[in-house]
Amino acid sequence: MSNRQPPVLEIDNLRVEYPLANGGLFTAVENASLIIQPGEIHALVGESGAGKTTIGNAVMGLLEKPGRIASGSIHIGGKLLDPTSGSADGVVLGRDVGAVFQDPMTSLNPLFTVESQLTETLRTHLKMDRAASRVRALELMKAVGIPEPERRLKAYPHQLSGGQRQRVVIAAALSCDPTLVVADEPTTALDVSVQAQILKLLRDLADNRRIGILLVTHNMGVVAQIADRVTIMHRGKVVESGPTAEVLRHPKAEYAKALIGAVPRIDMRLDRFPVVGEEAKGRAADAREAIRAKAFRADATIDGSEILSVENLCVDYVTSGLIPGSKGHRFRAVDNVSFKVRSGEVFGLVGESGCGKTTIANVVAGLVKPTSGRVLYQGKPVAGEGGIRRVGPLRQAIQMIFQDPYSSLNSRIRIGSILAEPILFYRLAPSRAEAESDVAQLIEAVGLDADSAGRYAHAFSGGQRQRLSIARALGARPRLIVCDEPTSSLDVSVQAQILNLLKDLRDATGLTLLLISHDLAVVRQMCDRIAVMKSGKLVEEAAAEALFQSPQHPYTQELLSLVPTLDRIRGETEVA
Amino acid sequence: MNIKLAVTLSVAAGALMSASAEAKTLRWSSPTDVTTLDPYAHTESFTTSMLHHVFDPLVRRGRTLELEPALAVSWKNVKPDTWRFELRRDVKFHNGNPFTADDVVASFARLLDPGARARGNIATVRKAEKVDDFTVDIVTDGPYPLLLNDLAGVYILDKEWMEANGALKPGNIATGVTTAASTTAVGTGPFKVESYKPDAGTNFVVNPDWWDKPQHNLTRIEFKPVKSDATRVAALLSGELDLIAPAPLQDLGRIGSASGFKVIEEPSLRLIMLSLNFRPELKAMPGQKNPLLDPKVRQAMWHAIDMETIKKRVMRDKSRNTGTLVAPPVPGYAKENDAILAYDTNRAKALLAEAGYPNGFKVKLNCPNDRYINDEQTCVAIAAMWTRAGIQTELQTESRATYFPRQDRGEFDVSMVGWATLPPMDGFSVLSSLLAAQKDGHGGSNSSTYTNPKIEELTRKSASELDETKRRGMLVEALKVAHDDVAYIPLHQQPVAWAVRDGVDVPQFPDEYVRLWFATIK
Amino acid sequence: MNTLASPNLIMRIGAPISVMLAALLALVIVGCALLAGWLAPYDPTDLSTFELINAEIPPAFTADGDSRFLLGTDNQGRDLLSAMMYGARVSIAIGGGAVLLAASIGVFLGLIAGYFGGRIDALIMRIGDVILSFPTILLALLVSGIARALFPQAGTAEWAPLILICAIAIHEWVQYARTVRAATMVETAKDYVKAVKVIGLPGRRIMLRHILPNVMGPVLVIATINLAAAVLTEATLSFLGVGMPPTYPSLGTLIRIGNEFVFSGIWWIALFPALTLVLLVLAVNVVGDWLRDRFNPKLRVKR
Amino acid sequence: MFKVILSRIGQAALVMLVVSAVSFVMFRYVGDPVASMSRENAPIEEKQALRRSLGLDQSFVVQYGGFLKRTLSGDLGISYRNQRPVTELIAERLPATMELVIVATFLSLALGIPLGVLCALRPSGAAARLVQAVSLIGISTPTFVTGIVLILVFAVTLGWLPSFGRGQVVEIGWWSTGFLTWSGLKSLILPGITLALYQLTLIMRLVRSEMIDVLSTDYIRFAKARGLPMRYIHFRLALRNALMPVITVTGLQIGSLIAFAIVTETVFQWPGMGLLFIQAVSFADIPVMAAYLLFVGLLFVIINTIVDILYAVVDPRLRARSA
Repeated sequence: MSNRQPPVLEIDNLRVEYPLANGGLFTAVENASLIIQPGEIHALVGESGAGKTTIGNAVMGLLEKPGRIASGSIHIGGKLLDPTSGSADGVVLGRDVGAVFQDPMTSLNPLFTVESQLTETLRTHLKMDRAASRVRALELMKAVGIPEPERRLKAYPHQLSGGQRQRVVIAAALSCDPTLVVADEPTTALDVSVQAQILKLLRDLADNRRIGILLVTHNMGVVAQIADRVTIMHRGKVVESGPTAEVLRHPKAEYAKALIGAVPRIDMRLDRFPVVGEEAKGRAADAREAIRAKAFRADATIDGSEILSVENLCVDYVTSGLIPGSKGHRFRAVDNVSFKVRSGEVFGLVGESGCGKTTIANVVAGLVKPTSGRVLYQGKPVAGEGGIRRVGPLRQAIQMIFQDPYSSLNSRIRIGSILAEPILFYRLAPSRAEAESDVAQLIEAVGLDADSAGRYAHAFSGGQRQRLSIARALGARPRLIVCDEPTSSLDVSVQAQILNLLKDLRDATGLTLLLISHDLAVVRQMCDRIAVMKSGKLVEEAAAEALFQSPQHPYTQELLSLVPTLDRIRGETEVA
Repeated sequence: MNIKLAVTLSVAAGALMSASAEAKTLRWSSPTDVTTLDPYAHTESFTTSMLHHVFDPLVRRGRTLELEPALAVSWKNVKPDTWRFELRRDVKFHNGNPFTADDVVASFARLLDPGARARGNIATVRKAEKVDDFTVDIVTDGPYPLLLNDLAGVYILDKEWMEANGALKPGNIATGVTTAASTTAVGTGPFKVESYKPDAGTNFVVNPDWWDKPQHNLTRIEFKPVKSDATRVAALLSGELDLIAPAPLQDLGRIGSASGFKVIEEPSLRLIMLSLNFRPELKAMPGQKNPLLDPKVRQAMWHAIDMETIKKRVMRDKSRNTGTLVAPPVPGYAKENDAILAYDTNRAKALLAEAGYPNGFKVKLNCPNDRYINDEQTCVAIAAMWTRAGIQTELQTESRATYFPRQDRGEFDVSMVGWATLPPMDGFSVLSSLLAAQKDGHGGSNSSTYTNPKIEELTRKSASELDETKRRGMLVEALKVAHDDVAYIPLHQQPVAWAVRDGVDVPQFPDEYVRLWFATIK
Repeated sequence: MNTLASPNLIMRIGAPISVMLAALLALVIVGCALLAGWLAPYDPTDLSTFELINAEIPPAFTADGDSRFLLGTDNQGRDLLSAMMYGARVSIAIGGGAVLLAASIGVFLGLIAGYFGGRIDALIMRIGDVILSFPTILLALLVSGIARALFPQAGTAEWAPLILICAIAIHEWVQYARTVRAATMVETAKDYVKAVKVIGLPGRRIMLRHILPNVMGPVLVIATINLAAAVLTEATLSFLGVGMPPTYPSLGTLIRIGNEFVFSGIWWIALFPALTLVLLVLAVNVVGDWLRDRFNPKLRVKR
Repeated sequence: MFKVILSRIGQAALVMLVVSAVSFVMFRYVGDPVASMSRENAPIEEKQALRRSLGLDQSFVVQYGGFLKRTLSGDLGISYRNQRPVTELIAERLPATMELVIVATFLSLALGIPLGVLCALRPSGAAARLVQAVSLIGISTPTFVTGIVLILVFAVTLGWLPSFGRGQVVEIGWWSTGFLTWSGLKSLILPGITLALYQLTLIMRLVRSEMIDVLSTDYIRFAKARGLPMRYIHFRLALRNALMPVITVTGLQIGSLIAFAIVTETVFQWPGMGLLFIQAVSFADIPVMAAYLLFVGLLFVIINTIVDILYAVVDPRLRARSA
């Protein structure tokens, strides 16, 4: 690091406020300070609402109205940012400061070619002519590693993959040789393998071009992999800041400790996640016991016998054309997949997006009809070609919880009614009053107060909603719950709580879980056996420990090697 | 009469001025348009009046609507059913062809073709025969007193032109034949058609070779139909038009008070009346005896209508209230028949009570809303008056397109009828179409099924009576029966109300024809 | 995830004063219309109550006015104020009826199309396309023309509003169906619907209990805007001669009649009803606009 | 692209079939031309003969069959009123209506888009609020009232513009245009504004809401983050995205304009198809009415097809799919 150069970014005691309609003030960021030197990647981490994105926006002068910088200062390359205009003298957004946003799918204008979106920046800031800017755009495309750059330049965003789009976004951010790049969750929307490539690209840019990068993220693994320094934020305040290895290995602040502790580990299996302020156990445990007593009938067994059998499952999707009348494309989402789930176990299904794992979950839950093959539950077919009607206990036995806690509860219906629905529908309670007491029990069993029944979904946080979603699934007294990415929309600390809850419930009631996830660490913490999927096919199936310790299939090996984890911290074990 | 004198004087003045050759263009507008240039392909009086500028008939109506020689110079009855016409010499069509007996024969042959829409206008004519180049015989089905009246509406076309353009036969919707005559008019009349664009305008230029001495000073006529009343008035007031005919009654005050414009008016031949249903039941009271069958009830309904107020408010004092079924200029009119049953609600109520309806009864009144002047307003007023007299009236108004077919089918209890006795302009048409029962070709518009043996007899006798005095006596007698029996309730004569800019002199006629060959402009 | 959501959402509570005023205005007009039977000084639909002799009296506040008739009389001697109150009632009933009918049909078909998809969806949407091939006014003209020819009573005071409602609704339902279909497809893909599907609830119950309440937002917004459009369509139909009978005038019929007097100095017959209509439509639109901006999820900051 | 057109033709056939059926129901019910076609004192026999000669006494099926057969062979019949081929009448009126609709569309786009952008960029500015309020008056006034008020002001009181008609037109082949003469252009102004007013408001409001949506997207934020000039972002980037739905709506609205032209043409005595239709209605001129409906249906289908193709041209995502 050169000492003659001023830091590319210096934030000092920044305070960002949002005036509210009721006359009050919302402080999004308080007393935040950080410094980024050239060639340094500085990670800003925290859970949602921590204020990390607000800092990023403040640096770029893109604070959403009516937010304002109330006090403190931002220096970019030594120049002071004017808090009212959001710009600094001699510092031009787009030329000196580049930006990379989270979702490459929406960051590029769908109506313009890649070339036009790259060259417009060059022509604006560097006053290049058409030919020169085209040459430069081509260089940039090569620099960010896009294959066939000439052809891709003429392409429209929709013709590129997600990773390629994010590379284009980065190319646009780099186009005028900025000294600072603000990257806001640049890999969150990407698959692990693409994420690894993008992270490597960012690291190279910092190392080779001496660009300072402000990396806003929630993913500790990403931080560990590429950041030089890290700042942890919580509710608008900086709780800890320092070199990455030091902060991650030896966090000092309570919150930092809890946050790092909650990150699921891929290197070893823990019994439970360490959680900040563990919930009161008494009532919940009682409720779970009561549920177990009701749910388990005489025929129920937890003997490790086969409960679910997926046989030669194939699912095709026909995408209909946007224009009425045009023929759509046929796409095989699940290709001849077979596996068995044993009673009482947690079976994990992992893979990258689009690998078909969610489709399988939907088939098992009865939401999607298979094209061929079948699914047996305790030897009885529950899904097959042409659709099989599930009746009574068969339908009741398999329930599902979903990824997005915000859409999985109907916002127009009271929680009590939502939870009572399966109970009343399956006639599990003789009277409405009884159903209500069952609902209260369910709510307590997932660790919430029984009076939640009278409220609507919007009164609850994401984690609480996911608990309610679990309670609804439990209400049907199922034997098998399909969990489709149950925690991927949640912050790590909440994720830890929910995963703990699922574990506890499983232990208490002997449920079987089919867990769908893209997160290998989560799967490792939760599952007894795991199947790995790629492009609709099942590539490997093994007991959890065996899979993680000695993966057999090259794809599994690759996946495991790419996951950014806390145990591989930059500077300690260099990832080439 | 004073108005007429003034008009005649100014016409004479205009004739003098027409010697000067400066361009005089009259721009005028009416809500209806010229539907076709083929005089045999329509039965509309407006189009007939427009085409009269281009074509001449054998016999035409003059300045006071008297029948006078046109393309025929004289005529006589050679037999009871045969009329001989001496034709005018040295007349030329617009294309330069001379006018001869061949043109007359070809024209009649064309009009007598079953496909000719206007064939009914000369329903009694059997054929036209050439005697020599300038003499033609017209043969009718038996003695027919109204032949000259009918001939006034038969325009003569050029045979050579028809042959050259394949228009010897008229267009026929049924067979899908159309002819060039629909869009081209070659006549002998005072004006030539310069351009014809339906809904946009029809332009005429003066025919310098007209056989008659022009009484107008126009060199050009631009006719632009404007359907919307308000727009038409606006166009006059903004100086885009010289004449609007008709002018909406409610705007006459405004136009009259605007400087540079004046309103001209005259009662029309068109007489508005109410047709009463004589069937056993009314639509409004199914299953009960039709109260309208009782003459006392019919009188009561007449007494209950305050025509004076309608005249004052709805017709802006421009109409003439009437007690008989024909207008004064029409043969068959008699002053003694023109007695209105005075507005008297008490008398009406008493008559209803006498007839056994002390609490009134229910009736449906149907009216068109786009056919007669302020038709809908008149009907709303009548409905309100009847309701106050105890006759609960349910009013329905609709467009002419659906109204008249329904009226023809006899679907109405009480409905509005307008009658102008055109084209023959004779009281016989009232007898034959409105009063006689529907048989032997009579009663064409008598859908109310009114019948009276005396009228049946008089209708048939007058149809072939060649003695004009006797014939008129019969018409008057029949109309008296109709009046006393209240066969219809006559309401008023519509006004012909036009508006012109100052300097435009246009004579008006009760048949509502616009005859611009009598017009002068400054 | 955007951390700015909460302050912005809080900002959006409460309606601006203009919207409040518009809502109040709409309420006053609708109130006067609904209570016309009690509020109006005369009953303009009772033929025995008005006399031609009173026709065209100017408003009471002008020099030639008559204190009996606050806003003057029309060309038949009807008290204009009363005629307007009753007319507004008819217009609102027709507009409201048309919106209600169109929304009911549209929501029903839209739910079915969006929930089931496939052939039934294609069928409903193609029918909608065909209907959209006819402009509103033309279709309404046809329907009322045909209805009048089929049922001679169609032009009467009892039947004309029903015919008009059908004539307007037959075109407008497509909009609702399209909106509801799109919203239903979005909702059907959401996890809460999947959750009840997993439970095994029948489709009818899922649609009515779970999806319907969640797609009603946009329907309400379209309805307010369409109410105004329907009132205008009725006025235009009246102008073209297939509106309400002259003995039971709507606001549109009054304007049409008054329109004939524009040049004659009898300005009040057209002006007051037109003003009422404009104010009503304006008020409803202002409220509708505000609702639309408020309920449009696109306009709200993402969660 | 070929597939799109093919499916469009299929859809068009369906639409036209429905339209023809509706048109035919009109044949039966909208009115009886015999009364309008007969002279005043025509006896019953004459009217019946006329009815027979028009085939109106035949059964529904026979009439519909004949109608379909004739229509399919391109023969739309002869106007009862004018006794001229209906195709000729429509062709004569088409230019007037199309020019009016073109002017109205042009006005509504030329004014609606900039005003919509203005309202979206400065939603709380005084100008935007004023435009919004005036626009609401625009959509809440019936067309016929607007028309007559404009005539009163600009033709009668000020005397600037003609109150009716097309003015001087120039014939180019079978097309007659008012664009080439001063009086023709002047005549287009008032009816054009009257017809455009509603659509102008609609487009303005649509552009506004689409623009607000687009301005909050990530790619616009990203464009801002690249430091592109605001003018460039608003007018080249965002506007293009915001105009996508405007294309559809404009297409649909052109159909409505043709329909609303009925009222405008009546008020301004504009010799177009709408006036022809209205007069046909009052005469019960069935062939003209039916042909008008078929024609409007056809026009609609053509416009929709053009819109689809245009969409594919403008939106690369669709282009890729249909290529």
